[in-house]
Amino acid sequence: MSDLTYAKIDQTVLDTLRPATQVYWFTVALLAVGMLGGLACWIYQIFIGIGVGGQNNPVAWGTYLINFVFWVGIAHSGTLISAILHLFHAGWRNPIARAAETMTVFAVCTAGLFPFVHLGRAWMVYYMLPYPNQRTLWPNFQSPLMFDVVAISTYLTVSSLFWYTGLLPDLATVRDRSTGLRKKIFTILSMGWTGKMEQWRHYTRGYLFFAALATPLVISVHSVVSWDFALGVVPGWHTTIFAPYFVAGAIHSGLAMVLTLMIPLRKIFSYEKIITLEVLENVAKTIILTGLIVGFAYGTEFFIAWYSQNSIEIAIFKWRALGHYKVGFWIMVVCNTIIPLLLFIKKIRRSIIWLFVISIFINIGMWFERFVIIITSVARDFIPHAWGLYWPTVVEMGIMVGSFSLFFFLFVLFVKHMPSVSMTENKEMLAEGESHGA
Amino acid sequence: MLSLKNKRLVILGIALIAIGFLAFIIQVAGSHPERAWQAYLINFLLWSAIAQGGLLFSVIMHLTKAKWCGPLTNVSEVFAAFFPISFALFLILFLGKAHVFPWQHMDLHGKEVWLNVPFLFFRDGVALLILYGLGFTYLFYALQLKAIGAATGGRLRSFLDQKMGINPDVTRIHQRMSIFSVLYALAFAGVLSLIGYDLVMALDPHWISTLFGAYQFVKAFYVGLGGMIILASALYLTQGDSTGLTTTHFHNLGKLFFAFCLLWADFFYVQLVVIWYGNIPEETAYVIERTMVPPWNFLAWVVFIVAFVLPFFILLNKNVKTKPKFMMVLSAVILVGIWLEHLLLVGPALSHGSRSLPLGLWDGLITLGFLGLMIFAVVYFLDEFPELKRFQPAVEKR
Amino acid sequence: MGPECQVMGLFTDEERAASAVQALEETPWQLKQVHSPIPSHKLSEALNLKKSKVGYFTLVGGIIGFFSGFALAMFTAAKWSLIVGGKPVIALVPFVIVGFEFTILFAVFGNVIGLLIQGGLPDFKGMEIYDPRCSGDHFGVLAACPEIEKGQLINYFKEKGGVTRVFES
Amino acid sequence: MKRRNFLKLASIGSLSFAASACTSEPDKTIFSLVQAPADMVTGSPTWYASTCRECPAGCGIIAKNREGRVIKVEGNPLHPINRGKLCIRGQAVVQGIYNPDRIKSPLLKKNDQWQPISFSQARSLIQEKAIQAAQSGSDKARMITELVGDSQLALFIHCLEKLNSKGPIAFEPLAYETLKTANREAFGIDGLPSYLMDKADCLVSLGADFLETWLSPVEYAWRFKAMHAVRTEAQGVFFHISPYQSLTGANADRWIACHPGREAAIVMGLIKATLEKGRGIGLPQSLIQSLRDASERYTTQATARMADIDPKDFESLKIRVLKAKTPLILGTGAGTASGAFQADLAANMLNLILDSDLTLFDFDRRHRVEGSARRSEVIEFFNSLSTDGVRLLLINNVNPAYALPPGSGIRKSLDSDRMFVVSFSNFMDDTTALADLIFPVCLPLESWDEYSGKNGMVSTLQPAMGRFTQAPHVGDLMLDVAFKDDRSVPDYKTWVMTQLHSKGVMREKNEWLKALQAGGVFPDVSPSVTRPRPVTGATSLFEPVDDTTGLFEPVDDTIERDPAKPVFIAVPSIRFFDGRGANRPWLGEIPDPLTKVAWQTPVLGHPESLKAAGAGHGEVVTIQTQQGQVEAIAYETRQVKPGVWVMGMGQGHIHFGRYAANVGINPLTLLPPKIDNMTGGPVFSTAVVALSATGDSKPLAHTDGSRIQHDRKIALSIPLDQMSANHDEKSAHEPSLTMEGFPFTLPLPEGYDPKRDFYPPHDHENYRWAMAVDLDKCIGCAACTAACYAENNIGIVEKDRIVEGREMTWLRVERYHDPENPEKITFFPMMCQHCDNAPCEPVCPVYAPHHSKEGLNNQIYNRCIGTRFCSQNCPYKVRRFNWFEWEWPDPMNLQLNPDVTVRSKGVMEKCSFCIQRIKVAHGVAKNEKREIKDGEVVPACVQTCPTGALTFGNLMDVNSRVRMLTQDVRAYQAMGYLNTKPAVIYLKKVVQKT
Repeated sequence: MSDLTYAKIDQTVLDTLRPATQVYWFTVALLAVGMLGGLACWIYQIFIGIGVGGQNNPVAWGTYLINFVFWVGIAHSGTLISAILHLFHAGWRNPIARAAETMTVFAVCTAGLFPFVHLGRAWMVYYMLPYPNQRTLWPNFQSPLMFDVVAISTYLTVSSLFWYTGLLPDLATVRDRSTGLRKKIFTILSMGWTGKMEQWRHYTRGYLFFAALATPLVISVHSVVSWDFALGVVPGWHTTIFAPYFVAGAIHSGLAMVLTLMIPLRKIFSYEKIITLEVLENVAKTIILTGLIVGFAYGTEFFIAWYSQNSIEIAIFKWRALGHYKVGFWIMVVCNTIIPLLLFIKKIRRSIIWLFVISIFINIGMWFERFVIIITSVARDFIPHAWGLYWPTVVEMGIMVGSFSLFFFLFVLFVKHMPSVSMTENKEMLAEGESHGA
Repeated sequence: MLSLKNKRLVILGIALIAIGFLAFIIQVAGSHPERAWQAYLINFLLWSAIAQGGLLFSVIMHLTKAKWCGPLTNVSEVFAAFFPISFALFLILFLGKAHVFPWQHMDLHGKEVWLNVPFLFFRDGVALLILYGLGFTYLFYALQLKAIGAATGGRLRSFLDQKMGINPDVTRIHQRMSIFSVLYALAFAGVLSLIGYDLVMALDPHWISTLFGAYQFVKAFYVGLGGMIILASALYLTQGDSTGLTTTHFHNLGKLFFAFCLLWADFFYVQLVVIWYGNIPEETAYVIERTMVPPWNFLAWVVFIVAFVLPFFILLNKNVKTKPKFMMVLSAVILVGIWLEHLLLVGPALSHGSRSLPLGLWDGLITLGFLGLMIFAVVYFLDEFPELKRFQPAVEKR
Repeated sequence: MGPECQVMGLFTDEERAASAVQALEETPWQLKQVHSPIPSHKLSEALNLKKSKVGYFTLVGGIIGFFSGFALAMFTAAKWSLIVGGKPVIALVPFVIVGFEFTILFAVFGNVIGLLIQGGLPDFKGMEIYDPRCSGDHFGVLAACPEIEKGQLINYFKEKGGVTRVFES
Repeated sequence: MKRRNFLKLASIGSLSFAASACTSEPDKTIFSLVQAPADMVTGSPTWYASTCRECPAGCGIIAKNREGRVIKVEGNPLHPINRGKLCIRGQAVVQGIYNPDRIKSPLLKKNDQWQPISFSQARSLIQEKAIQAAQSGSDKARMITELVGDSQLALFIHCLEKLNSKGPIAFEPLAYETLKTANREAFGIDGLPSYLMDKADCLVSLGADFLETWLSPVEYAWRFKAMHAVRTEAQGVFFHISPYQSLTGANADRWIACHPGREAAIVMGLIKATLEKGRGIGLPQSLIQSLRDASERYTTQATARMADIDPKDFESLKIRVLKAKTPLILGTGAGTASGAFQADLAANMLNLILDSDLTLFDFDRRHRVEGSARRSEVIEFFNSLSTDGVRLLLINNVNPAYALPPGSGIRKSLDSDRMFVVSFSNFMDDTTALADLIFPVCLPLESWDEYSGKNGMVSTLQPAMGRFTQAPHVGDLMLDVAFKDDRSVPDYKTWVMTQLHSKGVMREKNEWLKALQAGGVFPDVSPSVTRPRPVTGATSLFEPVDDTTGLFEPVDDTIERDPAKPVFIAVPSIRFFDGRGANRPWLGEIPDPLTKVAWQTPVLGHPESLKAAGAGHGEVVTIQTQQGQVEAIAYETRQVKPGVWVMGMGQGHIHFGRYAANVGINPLTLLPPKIDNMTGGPVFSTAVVALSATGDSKPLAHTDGSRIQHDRKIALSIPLDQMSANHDEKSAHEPSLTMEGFPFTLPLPEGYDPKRDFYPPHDHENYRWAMAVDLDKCIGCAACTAACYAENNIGIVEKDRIVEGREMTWLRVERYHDPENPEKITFFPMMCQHCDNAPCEPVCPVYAPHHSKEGLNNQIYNRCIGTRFCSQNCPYKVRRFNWFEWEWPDPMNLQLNPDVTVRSKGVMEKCSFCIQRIKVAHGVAKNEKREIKDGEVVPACVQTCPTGALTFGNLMDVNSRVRMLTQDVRAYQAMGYLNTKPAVIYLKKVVQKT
């Protein structure tokens, strides 16, 4: 980023906020339709009964939980990039941190919907809130689902605050470069930020603590999600490795999604100068790492299942790999652990197309990982007489499409109306770059 | 002055080794050989972990192209000196197989395929060889870079000089380093998991925990960092700025140490909560024996406090991280804590149904022996590669 | 002394701004404010700013969170005291999770509150004497001087290599 | 039981309420009466003793009346036939009353349109037709009726006489002609004795499915287990010989799969063997001799060849029969090929040889079903309709158009304009659809009547509720039809009483009341005095057939086993009997005990047969016989002999309401109208002309995920020889924490071991409810499941939902085959285990499931938000989720148990150990200021189990029977190693080598 200047950075970013084209609005409309479609499916489900989905006995959890875990996973890399890498002073995070955080916030919102969609009596969901009440009916804080409630809501709150805090200086920048209504809005949003050194003094410190707190949080959140399964006794669920394994998996999928989002964004908004190839390459490298961890986890599960000589454990893992859902299993293995290995090759790592394609594969693979874990385990647990199979229905698919539409809808709206790349942090990096002379 | 020329140091080292060796011999010959082998196993695991984890630091720094570490990589690389000793110690463990593998006379319900002494020693031996081999290869290239234009050292060093010729191709060396750092990191995860399963988890053959392997290598890096802090402080306190170490380095190292303290605790809790909640006796019995039934429950609390609570609250504070003396002591305490943690894991399996803690003076003495070995290895290596004591910015790629 | 007037020197270069700030020490004029588009280390060194106190808010928040998390879980459990899965009614092992999440949540609240209070946000007043360029690529050094010395101050900034803007009071 | 009996009797048969019934005026409404009868206390049930009429067996029932409507029936504990137990069909009686398709008023057919008309119109219409018929000559008014009690039969005869016609003909599709004939030929008694199975020590059945439909299934179920359940001394042994393994066969110690119709060969083989052993003392030499000659050729090898069985099977059978002190050979069941008569005849002889006094036969208490007409007479009857120019045909609650093979020409004979056909049916069944007038009459639970399943006793019926419709009792109707004012009795009730009076059964009124209270008059069971001897002609029975007197046709020596020419067999169904139960949704919903298929009628074939047909399991095959063809789903099983295809009777009605019409397949449509000349009975098997796979496959609505238990410790069995006290069964596995060796742990504080329990033990308040399930007694009949449906308002989901895996049953009887020899089957009732450490509880975010003070695993429906986590985490998968809002089409909702919540969509439910009954017991005990006694709380499933396999009680009472059973060497817990500490204790099934 040699020939970059503050002005250039500002320009590039502010250009993205110029009035949108018809293509853009068409896309937005399309996504809105998809969203409403999902909503319609949900309403239908509420009136007819959850049975319109494919869940049954024994597989009482279906795509709703799969998508929940999937979206929470997507959310994670955002925080990883903005928080953990911030602590490690990894400069390459700055160009993509904003978009990643945005992704996090919206992904958590999307994920947060699914537990409701999943409920048999969604209208009774407030039973899960610890609100004081006359008959002292309280939720059960021993339940993994309550951990979810606490963790996810915390995560949503924290990541949004973190995100907004990061936006603050940029909001001011936009404010100072706009007129009319937008100026008014951004004036309020930027809370009168004027970049006084006095403000910066606290800001930098606070931001650091944000990062320091978000890091353990992000780990805990997906651990908690994993415990929705691991705390049970179901073979294939009840295993100690789940927490770290899910965290790694979450970041794996999240990073893939970052690439999936960044590569078009970079192209459309011509961010090439800011989001350089090195940045993407670094993301790719991180993907290799997470991919290896996930692979390690797969391997460990099988090894221990065999080592334990517990017939039930062995049976379930055999069935995963060779049984009714074996296709899903092999999609998961290939997409999540084999394909990412391609990134060891520098050529591929530095080819936009390859990166994009691979990122798509990983997204698919991670969706199927959740499918395999959630479905196969309960489909054949302890009592053979009660075994059964599951396949999603149209309604479930509709809701799933709706969730994707919702996510992209929000994201598309954001990138066009807010600075999708952090100007401040990139300027900062520029400054440091000069001082360090590298 | 950390050097073999430092007589006092040498004498101390030899003395320690001698004490440890004697203590071990006496106890093996005595009425409770299993106690001696228990101490031996624990020390083997702990000190090897320090060495393996120590080198991992340098590897990771290389992989992440981190700048902040500076001369800390030197410190980390020194620990590779313990690898040969570690391997030798592993081979010696074979002599104690009667005492360290309680499952030999149990009904293993089909586990015999995996749990049998010859296969176990074979696979673990090979695994260690691979790990150490990769470690040394990485080191071989890393040292080449550092050695360029540095003062001469011992025999090993001159051998290295010949190997690399007049002016080595730095780019190539960098590539090799990258390759072997990846390989070492992978091997580290794999091999330490394997060792964890075979030499710790399997001692109680009916218990399983899928995370146990990962738990082992995270712990290894935790103690590795502890060892590094001690050595770095020692160097800093003896040689001062010539090492190129600054308080910033100690601060960053301290932060990393803190992070892995948390991660280790996390991995511990992650296993506990799953097992506690699942309440399946096959899993719980192991944990109950170690955390709820005397005498072990006491030890469990000690470990928890010494290895987590204490460092957590102390390391929250920024300034202490920058104080080598203090950090040296803290790290030492934590290493003791982890030593006890190993005892907690293997103890109940090895000395089954013991009323009181199988812990006493002898264990301490034997441990001292291992400390001696580590000191000896480290000092020898520093003599061989004096540049590791002195800091000059590593040669960048051309 | 005549009426006050404030002059802002705007620098595109961080170094220059920093030196201007330092040199301002020797002058009779008092440094009012320094605006920067980035958290500039050089400037903060020049101003030798102290470490922020935000951390204490965060810490307090965290401590409150930790206890309230456990308290909530225990209180609700005790209120019903129903046995589930044979587990003890007050089960600390799982409650750790609740405690932890609350710790983080409240710590962040503390952090935000700290930020707002300490950083004096929102602060729409501050925008009256402020130059939009400061959110772009200019470092603004605001100094105050008596009306009469206005010219000198402007020159001072000019020498330092910045453009100036005058805010009449 | 004793105490429970008393409780029952206290309320049985108080008449003030019932008196209001069966007057011509129906009650405006039969619930929430403003002026309730004295014995109707809101909120507490009243019990009325009556008799079950779902099949000819005639079990005693007591009907539970709540706020004026019957909500459940249970067995009458005082009744000698069923002793308080009831089968799956009996439990479903109430669904007849409340069937949404029940016909409320008479319907007249006008040019193929049904027009509702008033009862009086209909009555006068019949009267008019009757008078015409009576005037137009003799026997112009005929009647075909279901099997009815003596009184009713007498009334029919009395009335038809008035219409100068002969008496009615009683039609039962399953009339046991071969047995009757064999008895006639052998003993000169054309009847069906009852068998004292419980006294036998070796039982051989030639296909008699006495646990399902044969004669009197409930009675024979308990008698069978009385001889077969493990006792301290040796256990009785049971051989089942038939081409397919019925539920009865599944309960046999050995199932001998013989070629259809070749059972006789095996019996002859046994005769030869027994005679060689010099048995048959007390029999005339001549007979012995003739038998010896006749059985000469039936050597082990020959027998095996003829019957196409393994000689080893025959050998072990022979050994056991010879060894037995009191062996008993039962006859054939309905579902066998021609040759049944030979088998039954030979069986009689064998029984004579084994015990010339036939002490295990009771000819004094013969089964009433013997009174039903032979099939030949039925066919004859229908043919005569046109020839005799019958003008009026009265059909009383029978369905020949469905139950007789199409070839019999019933439809044609009913469809004549000269004859006016009246059907006294409450449902539009296939026969009723052909009638000219449908005249609904009282159902048994609405009637005064008397029906005795056996002679030598009287079993009464009384209205257990007010009536739905103005429908009169058929008896009253007949009186109205036949008589004007010249009637001898005012109404049918009086007729019944006078009948009983004239029989000298009861003299004055209070005896009648006592009888009603007890459900009948049951003289003490005295040993049978009738000791039949072989008829004098018996000697010649076994002469060669060409000889005029000889009846026994020697079994062909050759046997052609051409897989291309398979045999098709239609077998009676434990769920639908002959088809009359098909419109009770519970019976359709509860899967068949063996196939675990609900709502559908698959055709069962051996893997080899399927291979030959080129069809796979679940694929559709076309079966063609001389009579016609059907398409059915092929079900692969080793429980039928290769080359034999088996299909259950009872489904595939054209009409019969929403639950039966066009559901499943009617196998009878494949059968020829053939009648066995000798016995006049039908043949329920026929040769298959062509059988081929259509290529497409339909989803089977089955409820079993796997047929075997994959070496998991779920349904366990123990060899008999390990039962001896000294043999320490536990030694097989030293106690460990694994699935194999996990020790038995009571769900009580003493069940906690600090070495393996993380959690502290918790106490219970006086009671810790638990259930013991004796797998050795369980015959898999699913009566418990039906009782559970009735008691707990469990939703009916129907076929498609079951295919999706959404059946709602709280109590399923799991069926596990032994992977090595699949004909070895263990039935395993699985309901909520009410664990002490229930994995389902902690995962619920809102405490909907939690552990009660009395150890129950409570499910709070209105707190449940439907996360379904509990179900996911339940190792036993016994929780059921309400995927939709289930429907009880009016008036089915009147059957709902007011003590049990009806669950809405989106909530989880499961077995509650019938907590509502526990609450009642608590109330009673509290009023009487005492603790609940052992056996006072009886969940619905426990109450009805015909073999008493289930025991419920309080574990904290060390003297309770359930606590005692935990001491049994066979006691274990399913998946105990998960440390769930289940409160359902299973007792291993005992298997003996044969």
